[in-house]
Amino acid sequence: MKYSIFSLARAALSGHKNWKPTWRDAAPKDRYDVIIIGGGGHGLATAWFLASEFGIRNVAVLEKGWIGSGNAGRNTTIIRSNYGLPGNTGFYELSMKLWERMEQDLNYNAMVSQRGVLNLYHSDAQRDAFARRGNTMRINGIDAELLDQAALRKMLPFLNFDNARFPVQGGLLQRRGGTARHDAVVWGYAHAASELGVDIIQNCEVTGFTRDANGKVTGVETSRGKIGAGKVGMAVAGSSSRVAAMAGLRLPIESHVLQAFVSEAIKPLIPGVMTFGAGHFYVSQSDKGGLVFGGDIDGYNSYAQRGNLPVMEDVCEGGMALIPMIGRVRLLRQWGGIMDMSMDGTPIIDKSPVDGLYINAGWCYGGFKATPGSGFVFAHLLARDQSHKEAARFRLDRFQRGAMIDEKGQGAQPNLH
Amino acid sequence: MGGDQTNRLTSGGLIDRSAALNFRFDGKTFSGFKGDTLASALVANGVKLVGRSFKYHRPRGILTAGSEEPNALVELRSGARREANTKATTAELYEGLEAASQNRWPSLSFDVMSVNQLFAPIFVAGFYYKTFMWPAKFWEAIYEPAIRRAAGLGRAAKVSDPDHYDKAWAHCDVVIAGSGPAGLAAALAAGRSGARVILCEEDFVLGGRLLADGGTIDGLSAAEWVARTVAELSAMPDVRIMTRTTLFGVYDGGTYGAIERVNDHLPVPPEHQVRQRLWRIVAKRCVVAAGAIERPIVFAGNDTPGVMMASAMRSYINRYAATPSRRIALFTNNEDGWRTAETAIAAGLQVAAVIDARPDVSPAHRSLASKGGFPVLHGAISGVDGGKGGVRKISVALTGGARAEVEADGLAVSGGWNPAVGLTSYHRGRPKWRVDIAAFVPDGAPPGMVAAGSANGAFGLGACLREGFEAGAAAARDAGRSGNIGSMPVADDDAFSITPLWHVAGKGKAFVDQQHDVTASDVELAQREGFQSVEHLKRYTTLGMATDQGKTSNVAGLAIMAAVSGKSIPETGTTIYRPPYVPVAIGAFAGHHRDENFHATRLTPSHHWAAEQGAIFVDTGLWKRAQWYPRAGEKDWLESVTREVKAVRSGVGFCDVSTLGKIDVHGPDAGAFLDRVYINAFSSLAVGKARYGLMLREDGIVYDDGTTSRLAEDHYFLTTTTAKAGLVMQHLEFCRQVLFPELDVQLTSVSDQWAQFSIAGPKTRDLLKVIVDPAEDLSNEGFPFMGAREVGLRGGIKARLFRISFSGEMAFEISVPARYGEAMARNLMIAGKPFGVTPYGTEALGVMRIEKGHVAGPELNGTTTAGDLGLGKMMSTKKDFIGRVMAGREALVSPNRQVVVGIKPTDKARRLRSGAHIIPKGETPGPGNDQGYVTSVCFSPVLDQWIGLGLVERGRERIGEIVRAHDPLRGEDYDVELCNSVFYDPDGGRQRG
Amino acid sequence: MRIVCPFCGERELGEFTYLGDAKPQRPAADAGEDAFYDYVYLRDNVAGVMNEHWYHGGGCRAWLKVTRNTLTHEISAVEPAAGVGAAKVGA
Amino acid sequence: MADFSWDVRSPLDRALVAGSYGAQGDAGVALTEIRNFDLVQVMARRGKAAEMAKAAQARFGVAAPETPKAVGTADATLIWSGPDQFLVLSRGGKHTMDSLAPVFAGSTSLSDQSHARALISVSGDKARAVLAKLSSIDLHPDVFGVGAAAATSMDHTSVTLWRGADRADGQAVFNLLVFSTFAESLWHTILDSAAEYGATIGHSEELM
Repeated sequence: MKYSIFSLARAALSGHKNWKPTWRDAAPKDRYDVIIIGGGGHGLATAWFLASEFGIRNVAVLEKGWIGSGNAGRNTTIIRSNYGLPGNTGFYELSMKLWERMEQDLNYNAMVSQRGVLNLYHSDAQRDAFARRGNTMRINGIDAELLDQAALRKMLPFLNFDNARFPVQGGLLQRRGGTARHDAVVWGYAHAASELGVDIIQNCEVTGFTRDANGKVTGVETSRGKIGAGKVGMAVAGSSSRVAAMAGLRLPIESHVLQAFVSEAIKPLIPGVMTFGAGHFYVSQSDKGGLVFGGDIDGYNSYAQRGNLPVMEDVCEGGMALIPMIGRVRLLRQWGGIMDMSMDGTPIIDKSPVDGLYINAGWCYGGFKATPGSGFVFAHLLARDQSHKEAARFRLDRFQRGAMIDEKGQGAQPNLH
Repeated sequence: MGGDQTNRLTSGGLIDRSAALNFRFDGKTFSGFKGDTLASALVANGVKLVGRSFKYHRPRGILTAGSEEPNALVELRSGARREANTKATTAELYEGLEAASQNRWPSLSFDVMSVNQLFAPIFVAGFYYKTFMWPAKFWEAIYEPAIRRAAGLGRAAKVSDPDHYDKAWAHCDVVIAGSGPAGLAAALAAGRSGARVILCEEDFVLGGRLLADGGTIDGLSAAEWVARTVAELSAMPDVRIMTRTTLFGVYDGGTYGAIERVNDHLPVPPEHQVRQRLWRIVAKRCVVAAGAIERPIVFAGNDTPGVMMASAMRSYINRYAATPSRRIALFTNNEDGWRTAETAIAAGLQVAAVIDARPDVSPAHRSLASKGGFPVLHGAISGVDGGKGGVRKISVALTGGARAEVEADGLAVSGGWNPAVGLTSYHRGRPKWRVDIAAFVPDGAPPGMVAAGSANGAFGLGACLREGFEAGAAAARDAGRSGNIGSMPVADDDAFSITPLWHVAGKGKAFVDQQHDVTASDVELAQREGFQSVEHLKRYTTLGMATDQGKTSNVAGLAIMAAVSGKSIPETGTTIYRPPYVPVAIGAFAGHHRDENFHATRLTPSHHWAAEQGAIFVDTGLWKRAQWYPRAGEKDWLESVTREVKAVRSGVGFCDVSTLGKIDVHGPDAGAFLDRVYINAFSSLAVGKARYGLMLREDGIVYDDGTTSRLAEDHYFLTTTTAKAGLVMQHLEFCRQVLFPELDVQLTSVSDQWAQFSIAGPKTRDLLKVIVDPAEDLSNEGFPFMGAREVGLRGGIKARLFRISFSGEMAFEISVPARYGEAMARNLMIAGKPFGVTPYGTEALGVMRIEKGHVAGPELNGTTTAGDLGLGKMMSTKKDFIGRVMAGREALVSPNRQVVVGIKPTDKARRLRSGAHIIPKGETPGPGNDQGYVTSVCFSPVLDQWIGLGLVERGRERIGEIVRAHDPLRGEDYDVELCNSVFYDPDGGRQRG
Repeated sequence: MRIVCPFCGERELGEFTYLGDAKPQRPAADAGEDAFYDYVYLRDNVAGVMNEHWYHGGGCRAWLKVTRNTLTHEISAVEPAAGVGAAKVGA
Repeated sequence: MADFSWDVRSPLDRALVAGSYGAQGDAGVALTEIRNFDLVQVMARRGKAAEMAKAAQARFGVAAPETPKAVGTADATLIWSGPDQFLVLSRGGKHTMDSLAPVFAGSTSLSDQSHARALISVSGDKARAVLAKLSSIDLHPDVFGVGAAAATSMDHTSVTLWRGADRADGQAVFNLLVFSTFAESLWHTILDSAAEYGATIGHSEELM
C-alpha cells in the first residue's frame, strides 16, 4: 500500500487498524528464476533491482533469521562516495546517486541525510593524500572540497585545534555524504520488492547447494526444504566464507569484528559525519540524538559479534582527542558486527568458479554505503551474466592477476584495511 | 515555597538530618539532607513533575528509585560540566547542586512541544518512515532539522570537559556485582575462604534492597547485619569494597569493566583527583548479585506523575524518609507489592485501596486491610485521572465487570520482578523463562560467571543469602581458595506468588516504554505491520532503546507482542543484551589519553638542544622532529628551508636522523637471513661496507627501504624508515621465528641506543677532521663511499661512521650512544663553526632527497613495486626472497603502470602541489585519462623552481613530454614537464667525491 | 581477551599483535604463482577452533601459535613459534 | 685543537624536577631515576642456551634467569628479557660490552642497551596504586614477589619491570627500564598517575 501523510491521516481515523504488513512474509515455492541468499540490505536491494530494472520478478530472498539481522542493522549508517582508486570511485558514486533517489524509488523514508562527510587531516602528508583523493573524485564528477584549518575553525569550533597531540589542520569534505536510517533501508527495499512480487522468506537458513551432473548449481537446500533456482546469488556478509564453502570454494576473505557505539540521545551537537585522521574514531549524530561512533576493527578473526575493551578505549580516546566536549556524554550501547574483510580491502562481485553461483562479498566495514549500488550491479550481473562497468574491477581473479584495489596500501593483511 | 521539605517524614531514614544541603531545580531553591539522591530530595519537597517525555512531551514524574529510571532525567551541573540525561534517582545530593529538567520549552509546566500530543494519532510507531518524502528536498531542508531539534533529550556541554579521568587495572579471584543480601553473603564466603575479592556497589551505601525493605538476618535487624558484615569484610586485607562503582560489562578472558564515580558526589573533584575512574578488573570468577528490577503494569495513564513503582515508594519512605504522596493506592499482581501498603501504614500514611489483579490475597493482608481500613479491590486499573499536577483519581475495572473509583494522590504499582539479566547475557547468552515467577532468569552466562539471589530469580531474603553465600564459596573454591567459610547468614523466606498481568486494555495511552513514548498500541501496530521479531519490534518502535536500556519496559513489551501474535513469551524471546549495564561517560574510557596526552611522544637525543635553537618541530608518527630552524628576519618557512639547503650544498650542515629504525642483526646466518628479507644480496657485503636495501611484502609490493652495514662477519646494523621501524622489527622477528627457524640469527632493536646524525655538504670531511680522532683516515681512499666502521672521537668516545648520502652531497652519518646525542650536536656546531655549519631540519632533508630523486613515504605508499620506483634491477635473480614470486604477476609487471618520474612546471614561477593529477595535454580530464599524480614536491634552490616526483603511467618513457597538472580541488591547472627524477648531480659525482 | 604467553604468563590483549591463520605454509621457492596465491590470499576463515599467529610485541617479542575459537574467543592452547626455541636445539 | 667534552645527559634530565609533586602531605610514592648504568642484552645463539648458561654462571656466580625473574649478584642484576636472553644491569663501567664480549664469545650475541633505556624506581605505600594505572600486571605481593620480573608494556610502550629488594622501611620497590626516547613522555604519565597520592621525586647515580 502507498505510504504518505494522507494514508497516515486516513489510517489514524481508523486507529491504524488497517495497515498491511510492510512486506509479505512468504513461504518458499519450489523454484525461482533467481534466489538471493541473505536478507540484508544488499540482498534485498538486489532483489528489488532484479524486479524493477531487469524485469526478473520470480525471485526469492532467503534470510536465516529476520531481515536486516546482519550488518544492515548493525552499522554506523554512513553513506559517502569519497574513494580514490579506479574501480571504487565510480562504483560508490553510482551508489550515492541511487541513495539520492531512494525514498522516491521505494516509497519509504530511509531518512537519507546528506549532512556531509569530513575526513580530517593532521599533517602535510595526509593533506597531500587527501588532495590526491579529492582530485580523483572531482575528475570523476564527484563533489569534494579541501578545507584548511581556518575554514574548519569557523565550521566546527569545537574540534581540538590548539590543545591537541595532533592538531587538526584541515579536512576533505564531501557535502553529499551523510547518513541514512539503516533499518529503514532494509524495510524499504523489502517493502518495494515485495510489492513487485519478490518472495521474502525469513527463518530460512541455507544449508547446502544442489548441483547437477556438471556441477552447476541448481538450487539450495534450506531449513525449510529444497528450493530450485536458475541462478543463486549470495550476499551474506559475515557468512561469506561459510556459504562459499558449501560450494567447495575458498575466498580471499577473513571475518573480523568491528565494534560500534551509540551514546545517550542529546540535543543536536555535531552537524555531519567526521573522521579523525590521527586515530581511530568517526562519529555522526542520529536524528534521535545519539552520537553514533566507531573506530578500528578489533584486529583478530571473529564470528562472536562482540569486541573487547582495548578497542573500545582506543575509540573513546580518539573521540576525546578530537572533540573534548563529549567527555561527559555517556556511552549507551556497544555492539559488534562481523566484517568480511577482503585481502585488498575492496569487495568482490563476480561469477564464482562454480557455474550458477554468483558472489557478492568482502565489503569489509564499508558495506552499508554500497547497499543500493551493490544491489544494482549484482542484479545486473545476475540478469545479464556480465559485470556492470562500474563493478568490472571487483573481479575475483584480480588477486591472481595482481590487480588489487588497495586504498590503504596494506597488502594482503585484512586486519590492516 | 520550596525549601520546607513538606513531604519529609519526621523520623527515620538513612539520611543525616544534621547535614542540610541546598540545591536548585529549574531555578528554584530547595533543601535536602546528606544521604539524599536528587530524586529523594525532590520527593521530600513535594515535587511531582520532573520531566517531559521524548516524543509527546507528556508530563512525567519519578517512577523508580534506581538506575532503571526512565523519566526523571535532568541536566546536572552547568557550563562546561553540564551532564545531560542524568538520572535524578542515582544523582547524590551535594551542597549547591544545580539541576534542570530537559526536553521542554519554555518551561517544564508549560511546554509548547506538548502540542505533539494533539498529533499523537499520527505520530505512531514508525510514522516517519511513511511520510516526509515529498517534495524530496524538503526532508533535509525542513522535516529533518525539525525532528532533530525536537528529538534528543538533554543538552551536552558545548566546551571541553574540564575534569580528569583515569583508568586502572585490578586483579582478584572473585568479583561481585551488587552488595544486597546475596552480594554481601557472597563476599563473606569468598573473603573468609581467603580469596581476593572485589565487591562493586553502584550505590553510595551498601545493602541493596535491605536499605528499603529491612528484614531480620541472624536475629539482627538488616541494618545491624549489614554493619556487622561490612566491618568483617573491611578487616580482610584482600577484600576490596568499591562503592559508587558499577560493573558494566564482561569481556573475554575474565576481564570486567567497571566505572567508579570517584567524585560525582561533589560539586567539583578535589585538586589532583579524577572525576571518574575506569576499572579493568581481571577476575577468575564473577558473582552477579545485581538484584532484580520491579516492573510496571501497562495501563491507561500509567505515566501520570505520582504513579511510581511500589518498591521505589518503599525506598523513598523507608530509606529517605520522604513520602511521594499522602494517600496512596496500590496496584499489584503479586504478594511482594503488598509490602508497600505495610510500609505506608507503618509510616502513618493513608492507603486508599489496594487493587490486586489476583483472584485472592493472603489472610495476613486481608487483616492488614481491615486494620488499615482500606478496601481490597480485585481487578485492574483502567484509567488514571490527573495531569502534570499528579494522580487524582483512579478508575478500576473490577473482576466481574463492575467499576470502582479510588481517590488518591499517589499510585504504587507492582507487576512483579525481573532479575537483572544484563551482565549474564552480554556474551549472547539468552535468559530462560521461569513460569513460577513469570520472569526471565540468567542462562548461558559467560565462563566463570554465576548469578545469585534475586538476580537469579530467588526473591526471598533467606534464599538470597543462601544463594549468595554458596556462590561466593564455590567461586573461591574454583579460584583455589579453601579457607573456612564459617556459618551462613540465615533469614526467613517470604512467600512470593504472582499472577502475570502485563497490559490492561482500555481507553487512553498505556505506556510500555515511558522514556520513548512507546505505547501498547504501538506494539500492536508493529505486529500488524509484520515487525514481529522482537528485534524488529525494538527497531521499529524504539522500545527499550532509551537511556534506561528498557530495564522497566522490555519484558512488558515482548509480553504484549507475544499476546497479540499468539505466541508464548519464551517463544517470542528477548532482544540481545548489550553492554554497558548503565551508560558510562566517554571521558572515562579515554582516561588520561586526551589532549596532548592522547598518544605518547618520542623525543630525539638532540631535541632539547634543537628547542634551544628555536627549531620548529613536526609530528612524525610519535616523534617530534626539528622541521626547520628559523632565523631572525626570515619571512617564512620557505626562506629558512632554502637557506638550510644552500648551506648544505655549498658548505656543511647536519640533521638528527635518530628516528630511523635501527636493528642489530647478529649471528652466523645474519647474511643469509638478510638475503631472504631484502630483494638484493647482503651475504656478499664486505665487512666495513654499507648497502641500500629494499624489502617487499610477500605480495610483491615494496614494504620498506634503508641502509644496512656489515660491522663484523656476524653482525649487521640495519636501518629502516622512521615510519616503519616497529613494523619492520615485527616482520623480521616473524621471518626469524616462523618462516626461517633454521637460521642462526638474533635481532635487537637499537633504535634508542644510538643518536644518529647526517652530516652533509662539500665541507663535511673538513668538519669531521676536527672532531674525529686524527689517526682516522677519512680520505676517499681511506673511507670510500658506502664505507662503514667504528671511529674514535676527540675526547675519548667511540662512534660509528657511515659514508652514505641522502642529500646527494659528500656526506657521512655518524652515530654515538644516545646520552651523548646532545653533546654531539653541540660539538658539531663547535667543530663546524669555521665552515659555517648549519643545522637543518626535515624540510631541507626532504628538499634534497627530492632534488636527488630518492623515493620516500609518498612513493613507498603500499601499492608500488620495485619497478615502479625504478629499482627493479635490484631484484636478485640468484636467490629467493620475500615477495619475489608474487611480484611477477601480470598486472604488477605491466608496461602501463604508473612509475616514478620527475615533474616540473613549464612556467618556472609556478608552484607545484602534491596531489595534482596528470592529464595528457589537450584532453578533458576524466576517469579515462587520469594518468597519475604528483607525490612529492619542493622548491628547489638549485633549480630555483618548484619540482616534484610523481607516479605517472609509463612515465619513464615519456621524459620530456608536456602534460597537465590538474588540481580542481585548489582550482589550478597548468603545464608540467615529465623529466628525469634525479634533478641534481645525476651521475652522483658529488657524493662520491 | 587474555593470552597465556608460554614465557611471560597470562597477559592482556593489548600486549599482542595479530597476524592471522597459522595454517598456510610459505611454499618452496620454486612452487610458482598459484601456490603463492593460495598462501598469500586464500583463507579457510574458520568459524570455530583455529590456529593463529600472534606476536607478543608488548612483551617478550615471541611469535606464538594460539589455538582460539573464533565463535567464542576461547583460547585452548598457546605454543611458541618454531624458531623461538632455537637456542635449545640439540640441547 | 682541544678535545671535545662529552657530557652525558639522561633522557629525563630536563623532565625530572627533584622535590615533591601533586597532593601535599605525606607522599604516597617515591619516584627515583637511577643514572649511570651499563645494560647489555645477552642472547643465546642457535643450540647455545646451555653454553650461555654456563658462561653466565661462571661470570656472575649465579644461574642466568630462565623465567621472568631478576637475579641479583654482588655487582650486577640479571634480568630475564625473553626466551633464551637476559639483560645484564650494572653500575656504569662495571659490566660493559667490551668486558662481557670475551665471556660470552661464541655462544651468544650481545647488544649494548646502556643508552637505550632510562631506569626509574617506584616505591612507597601507593606504588602499587600508581602502577595499577600504568600496568596490566598483577603486582599483589603473593603474585609478584621480590625478584619477579616482566617484559611488558605501559602506555603502549615496552618496558622491563621487576621488583627489587624492599626498602629499609619494608616498602616494595618496583624498577622500570623504559626506552630512552619515550622516557620523558612516560615520566609525565607516571607523574599524572601519582599526583593524587603525592610523590617525592629525585634521582640517584647509585644503582641499588
